[in-house]
Amino acid sequence: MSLLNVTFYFFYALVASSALALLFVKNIFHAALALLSCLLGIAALFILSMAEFAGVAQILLYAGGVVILLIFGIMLTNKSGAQPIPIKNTGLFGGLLVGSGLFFLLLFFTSKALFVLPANTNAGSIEKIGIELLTDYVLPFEITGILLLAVLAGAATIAGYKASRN
Amino acid sequence: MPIQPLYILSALLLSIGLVIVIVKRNAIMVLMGIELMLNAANINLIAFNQKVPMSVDGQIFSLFVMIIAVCETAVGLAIILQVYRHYQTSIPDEVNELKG
Amino acid sequence: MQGLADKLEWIQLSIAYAWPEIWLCISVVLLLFASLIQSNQNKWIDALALMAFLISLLLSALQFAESNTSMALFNGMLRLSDFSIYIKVLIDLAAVLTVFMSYAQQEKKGEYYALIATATLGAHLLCMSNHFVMAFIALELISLPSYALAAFGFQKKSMEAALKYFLFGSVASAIMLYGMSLLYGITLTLDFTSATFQQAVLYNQSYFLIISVCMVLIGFLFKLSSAPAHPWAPDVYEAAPTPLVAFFSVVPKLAGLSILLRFMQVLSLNGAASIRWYIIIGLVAMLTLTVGNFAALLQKNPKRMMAYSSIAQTGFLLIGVITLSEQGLHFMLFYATVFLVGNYLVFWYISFFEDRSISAIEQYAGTGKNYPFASIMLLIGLISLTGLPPTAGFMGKLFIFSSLWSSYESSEGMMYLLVFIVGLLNTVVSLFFYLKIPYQAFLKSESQVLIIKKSPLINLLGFILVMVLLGLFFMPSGLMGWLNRITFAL
Amino acid sequence: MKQELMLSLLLILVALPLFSALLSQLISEKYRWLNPLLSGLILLITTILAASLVSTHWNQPELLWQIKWFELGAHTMTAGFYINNTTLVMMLVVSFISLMVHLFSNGYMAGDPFEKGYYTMLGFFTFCMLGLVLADNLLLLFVFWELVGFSSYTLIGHWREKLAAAKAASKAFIINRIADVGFIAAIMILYSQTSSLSLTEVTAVTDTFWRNAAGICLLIGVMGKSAQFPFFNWLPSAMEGPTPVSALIHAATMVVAGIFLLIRMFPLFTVEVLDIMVIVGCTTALLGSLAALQQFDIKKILAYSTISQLGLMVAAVGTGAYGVALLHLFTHAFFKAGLFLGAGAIIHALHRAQHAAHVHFDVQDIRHLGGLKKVLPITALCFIICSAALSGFPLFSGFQSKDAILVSLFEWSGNSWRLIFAWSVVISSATTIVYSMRMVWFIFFATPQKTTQLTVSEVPFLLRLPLIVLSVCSLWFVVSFHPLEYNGWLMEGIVPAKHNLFITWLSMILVPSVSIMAWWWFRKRTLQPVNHILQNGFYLDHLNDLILKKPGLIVASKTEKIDKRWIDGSLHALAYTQVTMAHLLAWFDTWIVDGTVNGIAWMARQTGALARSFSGGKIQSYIFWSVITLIIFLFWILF
Amino acid sequence: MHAYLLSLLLLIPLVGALLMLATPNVHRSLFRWIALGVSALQLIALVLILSHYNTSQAGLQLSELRPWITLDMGIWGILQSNYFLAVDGLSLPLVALSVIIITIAIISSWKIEKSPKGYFTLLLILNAAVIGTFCAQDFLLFYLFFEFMLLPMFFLIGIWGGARREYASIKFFLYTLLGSIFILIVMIALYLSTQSTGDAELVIHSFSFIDMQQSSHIISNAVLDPQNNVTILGISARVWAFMLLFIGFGIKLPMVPLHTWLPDAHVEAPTPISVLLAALLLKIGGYGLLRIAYPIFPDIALQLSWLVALFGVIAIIYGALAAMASKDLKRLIAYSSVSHMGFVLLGLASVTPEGVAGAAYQMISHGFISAMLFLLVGVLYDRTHDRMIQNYSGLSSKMPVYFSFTLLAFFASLGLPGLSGFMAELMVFLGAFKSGSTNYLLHESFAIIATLGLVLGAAYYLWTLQRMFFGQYHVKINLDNQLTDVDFREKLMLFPLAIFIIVLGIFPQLLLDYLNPFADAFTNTVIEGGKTIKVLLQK
Repeated sequence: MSLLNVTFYFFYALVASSALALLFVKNIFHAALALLSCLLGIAALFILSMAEFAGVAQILLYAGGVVILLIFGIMLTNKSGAQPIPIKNTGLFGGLLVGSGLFFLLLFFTSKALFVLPANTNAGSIEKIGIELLTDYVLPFEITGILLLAVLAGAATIAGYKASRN
Repeated sequence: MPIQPLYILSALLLSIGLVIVIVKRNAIMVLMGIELMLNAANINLIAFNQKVPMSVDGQIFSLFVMIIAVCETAVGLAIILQVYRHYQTSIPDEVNELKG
Repeated sequence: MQGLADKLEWIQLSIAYAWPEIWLCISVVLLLFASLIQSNQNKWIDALALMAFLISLLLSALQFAESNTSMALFNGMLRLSDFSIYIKVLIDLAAVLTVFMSYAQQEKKGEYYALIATATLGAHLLCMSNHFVMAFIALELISLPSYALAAFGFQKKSMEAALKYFLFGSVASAIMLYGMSLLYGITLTLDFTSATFQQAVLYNQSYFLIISVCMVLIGFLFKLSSAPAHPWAPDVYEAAPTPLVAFFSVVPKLAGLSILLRFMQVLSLNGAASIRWYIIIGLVAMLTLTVGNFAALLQKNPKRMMAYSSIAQTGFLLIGVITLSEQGLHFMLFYATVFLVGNYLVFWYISFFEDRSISAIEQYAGTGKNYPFASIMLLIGLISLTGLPPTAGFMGKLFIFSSLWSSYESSEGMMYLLVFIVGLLNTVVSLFFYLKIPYQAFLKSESQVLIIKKSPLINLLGFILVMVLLGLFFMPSGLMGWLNRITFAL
Repeated sequence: MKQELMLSLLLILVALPLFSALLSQLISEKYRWLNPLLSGLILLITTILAASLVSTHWNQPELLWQIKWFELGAHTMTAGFYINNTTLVMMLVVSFISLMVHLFSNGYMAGDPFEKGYYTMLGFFTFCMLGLVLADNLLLLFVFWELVGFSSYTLIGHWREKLAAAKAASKAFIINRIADVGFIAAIMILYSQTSSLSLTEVTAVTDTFWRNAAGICLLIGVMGKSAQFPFFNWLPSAMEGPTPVSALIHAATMVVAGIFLLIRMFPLFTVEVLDIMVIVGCTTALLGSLAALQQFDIKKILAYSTISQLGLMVAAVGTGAYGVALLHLFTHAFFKAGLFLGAGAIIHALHRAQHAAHVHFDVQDIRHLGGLKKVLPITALCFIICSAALSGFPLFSGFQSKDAILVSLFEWSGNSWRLIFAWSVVISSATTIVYSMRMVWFIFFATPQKTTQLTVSEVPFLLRLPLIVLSVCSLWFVVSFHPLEYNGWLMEGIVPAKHNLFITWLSMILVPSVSIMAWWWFRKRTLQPVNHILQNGFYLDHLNDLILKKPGLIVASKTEKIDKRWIDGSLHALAYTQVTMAHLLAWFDTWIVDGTVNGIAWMARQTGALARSFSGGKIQSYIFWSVITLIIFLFWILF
Repeated sequence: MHAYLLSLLLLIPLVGALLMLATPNVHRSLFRWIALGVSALQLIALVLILSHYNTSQAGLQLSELRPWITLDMGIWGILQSNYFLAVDGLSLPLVALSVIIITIAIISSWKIEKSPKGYFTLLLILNAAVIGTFCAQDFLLFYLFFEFMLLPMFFLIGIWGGARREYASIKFFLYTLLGSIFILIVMIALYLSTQSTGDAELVIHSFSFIDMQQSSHIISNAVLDPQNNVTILGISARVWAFMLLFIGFGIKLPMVPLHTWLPDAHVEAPTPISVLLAALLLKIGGYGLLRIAYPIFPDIALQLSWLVALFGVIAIIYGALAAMASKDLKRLIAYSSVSHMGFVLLGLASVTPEGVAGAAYQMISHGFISAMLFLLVGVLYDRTHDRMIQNYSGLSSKMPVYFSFTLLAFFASLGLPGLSGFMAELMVFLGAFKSGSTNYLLHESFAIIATLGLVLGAAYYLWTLQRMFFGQYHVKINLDNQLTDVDFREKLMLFPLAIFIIVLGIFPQLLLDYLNPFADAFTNTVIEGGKTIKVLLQK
């Protein structure tokens, strides 16, 4: 098997295992770490399937931004006593039922035609993404700016709200 | 890279994300579950984008998804903080003021 | 390179047509600035917000006047058609009414209005979007501010409501996103109104397509708060401040409805699709109607009751989507307008009574005598939602049922008849709970002393809304004439 | 010209009693004493008018005068007068008897608190009776028929405080109403067959089935009004009303309206219906006379005697000789009214005496009376003359008409099974003689029982005058100058009956002998009740209650229950189902949605979570349930 | 000139209501006088209408047609509904009845203390709605007025009613709303399958009754087109439509299984309201059947006439029996109304000129009789607040004038000839019996069993009279002192009704001038309509 396949399946296994770990971990910090490893694995998969920019963006945004935010969240909300309270499950059976049902549904009905790969999978380039972003996708691009501005302002007001004693 | 395994991975991630959201008794964990589900979608987008190498729609869409994911996490955490301040717990199920 | 020039030129052209949206972005920024320098009791922010939304209303209305052709903007991202303009006008109207209602909102007025502006912007974009990316971002543009707004009550239960709304919303959008990625896999294009998409769907009438479409639908149905994705609504409506509840119960619904309609039109490939989508939407509509009506029977809190009633009304709006004929959609738009006016009137007076510390339905006892004018207006609003004659609600229901009957007549599908009967029976059941408040108000004598606060302004606006309701009953052809000019070309 | 005059006279004649009724309503309290005089005067004018009309128009061709009343469908209903000899006779009888009763009640009802109402209804009754007699079509006749029933209701219930009177009045009206169902059925049949209701055309029904049906229905209607066998129990209880009322209504006029109707509609009846008529007539005659034997109240005796005489008349019409029936009707009116007014005079006199002596006993019970001959000489004489006429003594009008009936009956039976009915009539006329002798003996000639303590004085002249006139009219010359010849002026006008000298002579001998035997029998006896069945009029009242009233009430209360329990119940159930549906949904919401469904294996460990998760607001279970519905939905569609 | 008279009749009460709302609450007695003024004006308008209406000419007169809604419905053609008011032989007497009864109701509600302003406004709105229902010739307009009655009635019973008023008003509201939903279904199905005289390709869907009655106006492949007999769940659509209309209007005219709202509504409603309810609202059921159900579905009507008659006869017997068992006087009268309305059904089902004229006559006469009966109960209830029959006896000596009025009303109600009740019942009997031999719709036995109703009627009325008015005077101790005889105001109400009852009993031609043309036209349309549709089916 070529080196490429080996790395692909290595990261594939990494992502799958860390996702499953996330399901069974008891300690919230370990969960955060598992999530981090899963996201990094996914970034690697992106790069392997010729979406380098997406992979880098994944590392920056997800691994850098979201996981850090989550860890801040954990620290802020879990400080009752020294060690963090263990995560308990509720209605495990129901959740598993739903998950497996969905998984089965998604797999059972896929047709082969979906997965045929074209012959020449030459590398798409970042330069093409740049052009596309500012021609076809210019509206979503600008609107996301507004979204970020308004939503984060909103989040800030909620988070920083101290019940003004009036 | 072969799309079939990637598709299976994304389906797996989606299911696991959903299970986490439903099962876990900690709001932050639920957020993580949501992140997983969003990533599952991203994998799918990138994988299927390989079928049309000339266009990069899939990748751009996944970029936007990432940005939205960040916003969601921000808002989610803000709310969870406030809930924590009021209820002194982040276990969603104990938050049951509204009934009926 | 040549393509690049065309695209840039296309963008310049479409900016001219996107003025309402651009104005909304500017107003978001303006309001955020205002929130920085606001002190507590200053009315100028209300005025600013009101001015912002009025101008956006004006701009979209102007758009309606000039062009009646539908044109793609921003390289196929959006499609500006009469239908979307009309929906935008309704959304702006709703926003203006919300501003009127939120004079009582004390804290954080700047951010409050900024978030509402963002949500309105998102609604504008959603009802015009042609492209999955655009649809997803517009949807998030509505949802995320709404999660934040839900928390604007700043009490314990509004935080809880926000959390519920957020969790439910994000899961729904995640599933929708996954559905979109599957559709991308099948059709390899994200612009669902394009020919390639339709070609691919035509050849792919498989179960897999059904699964992916249903997952996408979950997202839209969440926005519409219709049956499978409705549990969040009662809690959020109960906890959030009333002006916002009114806003939530109308604006996301209209936007979700338009995107759902557009999506269904594409999927039906004007009749060619072998999968009969109207059965799925029919089942959803029936489920929504039954859940909405029956659950509302037991509610003690008027806002919670109104939540279930707005779920039930969504059921009727979905009927418009089932018929999918030109005329059926015109009637749906008529019904949507009447629903908007009726809903705002009722919420208007629920907040009116809330100021006078009347929050549970039992506490409405005796208000008929103490606030005769207000309770009569509330009564007319509730009658319009039930659909009794003197109000436009009846005309709306009459049109909806006749469009159902005509489509049953033309296509002999049993589903239309089933929905027809379920709809009628629910009208009777809906009477049970719509009459709860007037029953308490008029037939019961008051249990606790009611503080009498005169408020001519509120009554004036309530009176205008009632006049609109009665006017629409006696002269529906005015509005219908306007609606009939709308075309639904994709 | 003669027609116009005739018409206007008729109109005045009919309108006068109505005028007297209105007048007595309008007279103010101050002139109360004027009321009886005025109404008496008006009635006198009516009678004179009637007599003049009869004399001028006797044996003239029929006169028919109609105006349009209202149009219905394709047919126009008319209202008007139809005069022939029968109507003239009836008109004379009605106005004359009404005059007599008015004069009598002038004294009898003096001082009664509701006197005004009494005279109004009396006037109204006479107006309706005249209208009934003169009506030209069946519908108008039915209208007056019911109005007569209504006025008898008000008059029986005249003394409002007496609950028994009210009960008797409503019983009378209801039983009449039951019979009138037959009359309406007859009207419906005739209308649907001949699509017109005027008396001349209505008898031209061709279809035999419908003709029989109409005949029988009409007969049922008549049996109700003229107190024939199954429906006669209202007449004895109608005696609760004032005596002059019984004299007018329950002796002379209203009860004979049925007979008049039979005579008027005679061409309609087929042979079978006529036979039934005879059977009904004879049974009523027999039962009536037998019951009269055992009664102790004067008015009850007279009531049962009226019933038996009516039975005779119906039998007479049944035999085909309707002229004879009319003759008997004519004569019976006079002597029966005389008897009733006589009884009234006795009761009045004894009441006055009782007031003076402050002694109280039931005045109408013949066991308490006796020896009034000496005290009330003139009343006694008149009473004896009338009862002689009733029992059919020769030289009295009763003999001639009863003899005519016997002759026609024997003609009709013609030695077949019908003879039984002829002989039953003979027996009933024999018993008539017995009970009238019993009555006369115990009132006048027997040793005085309770009347000794009273000083009874003769009734004032105004009460005695009608008595005298009526007793004079019950002599033989009213029918014809030859005492044994019944084809007098009246029979010539209608249809002269055949003669059978043997029967006439037979009855000539029989009647006095039977009366002497009765006289001898009663000299020694004192009265004891002998037979209960006869005493209570064959328990018809109880039967009536048993068959009609009680089950009616039971069924009625059942319907009330049905209403309350079933229909309302089902409605409440419907309402409850809606509410239960809502509860179910809410229960479904709280139990299933919130308690996440755990596998049985996990149930034990999870109970803690399950208990705590009952809270309504559980977010994750919301998400769970939405997704599970989606999946179930997809499974359902795909498989 | 007479083009606007009917709208005038409708506008006066609405303007009055607005005026009422405008006047401040301070001078309370003013409202009564405004209401009385309005009804006086209406009486004048009625006189004008009567003068303009010529009885010889059958069909719709004084008609006003103004376009109201014209809606282009794309491929489904144009929806056309116009403000079409007109009066014919049936509507005019009913309108006259309504105006008179409303005037009397206003006089009888002279002593209402509880917020008279709201009371009289609702009364005037109800007034406009009732008259509108009788004049509307356009199904949508009819339905508007039909539903417009619901709310005022709901509040009138609910707020000013007796002890269990909430239960009664909700029950009334739900029953009638359920009925109106059935009618709504048929209205939608009907207007989508009838076209006015538009040419073939431009189909104008019209709501007017005239278009709906002509079978030529049915759109060819519509659901209700007899030719392509669409069947839903096995039964043909036209039968479904007729049955739904029959049930819808059956609830309003209380047909037996659907009547349980009437006794409660009557017992709990205040006197003037139960007068209006009994005299006018029950007639709308009968009017609906006569105006809509029979002429529009003649073939089905002829087919199911026996069923209608059967329900009629059941109503007659059941109503009488239930009345016999009721202890409350008002409940007794309510059940007697059920029994009287049974006659309307029987007369209607016979489809003979006499029967139909009888049914219409019965509606008018029952209007006056039931109004008088309820007023009489009101007189008693105002004095003693007790309606139980056994609490009174021997009233005739204490209240003689009241006794004479009750005597007249009771005997009119049980059908004594010479009063209007008998005349109507007679016509119904003649019509029902004759239909057995002319158009073979009803068997003769229906009429015979119906006559039983007369006997039962006599039984329970006389029994009540006997218990309440005859015998020794004794009343439950605490009720004794207020029993005064009828005062001037009550006489003012009772006297005209008594006059009407007697006049309609003696001179029926006054009313039959109006009803006969309608009855003949009605029977022709139904019989001929049935024939043409049968011919269509054979083709």
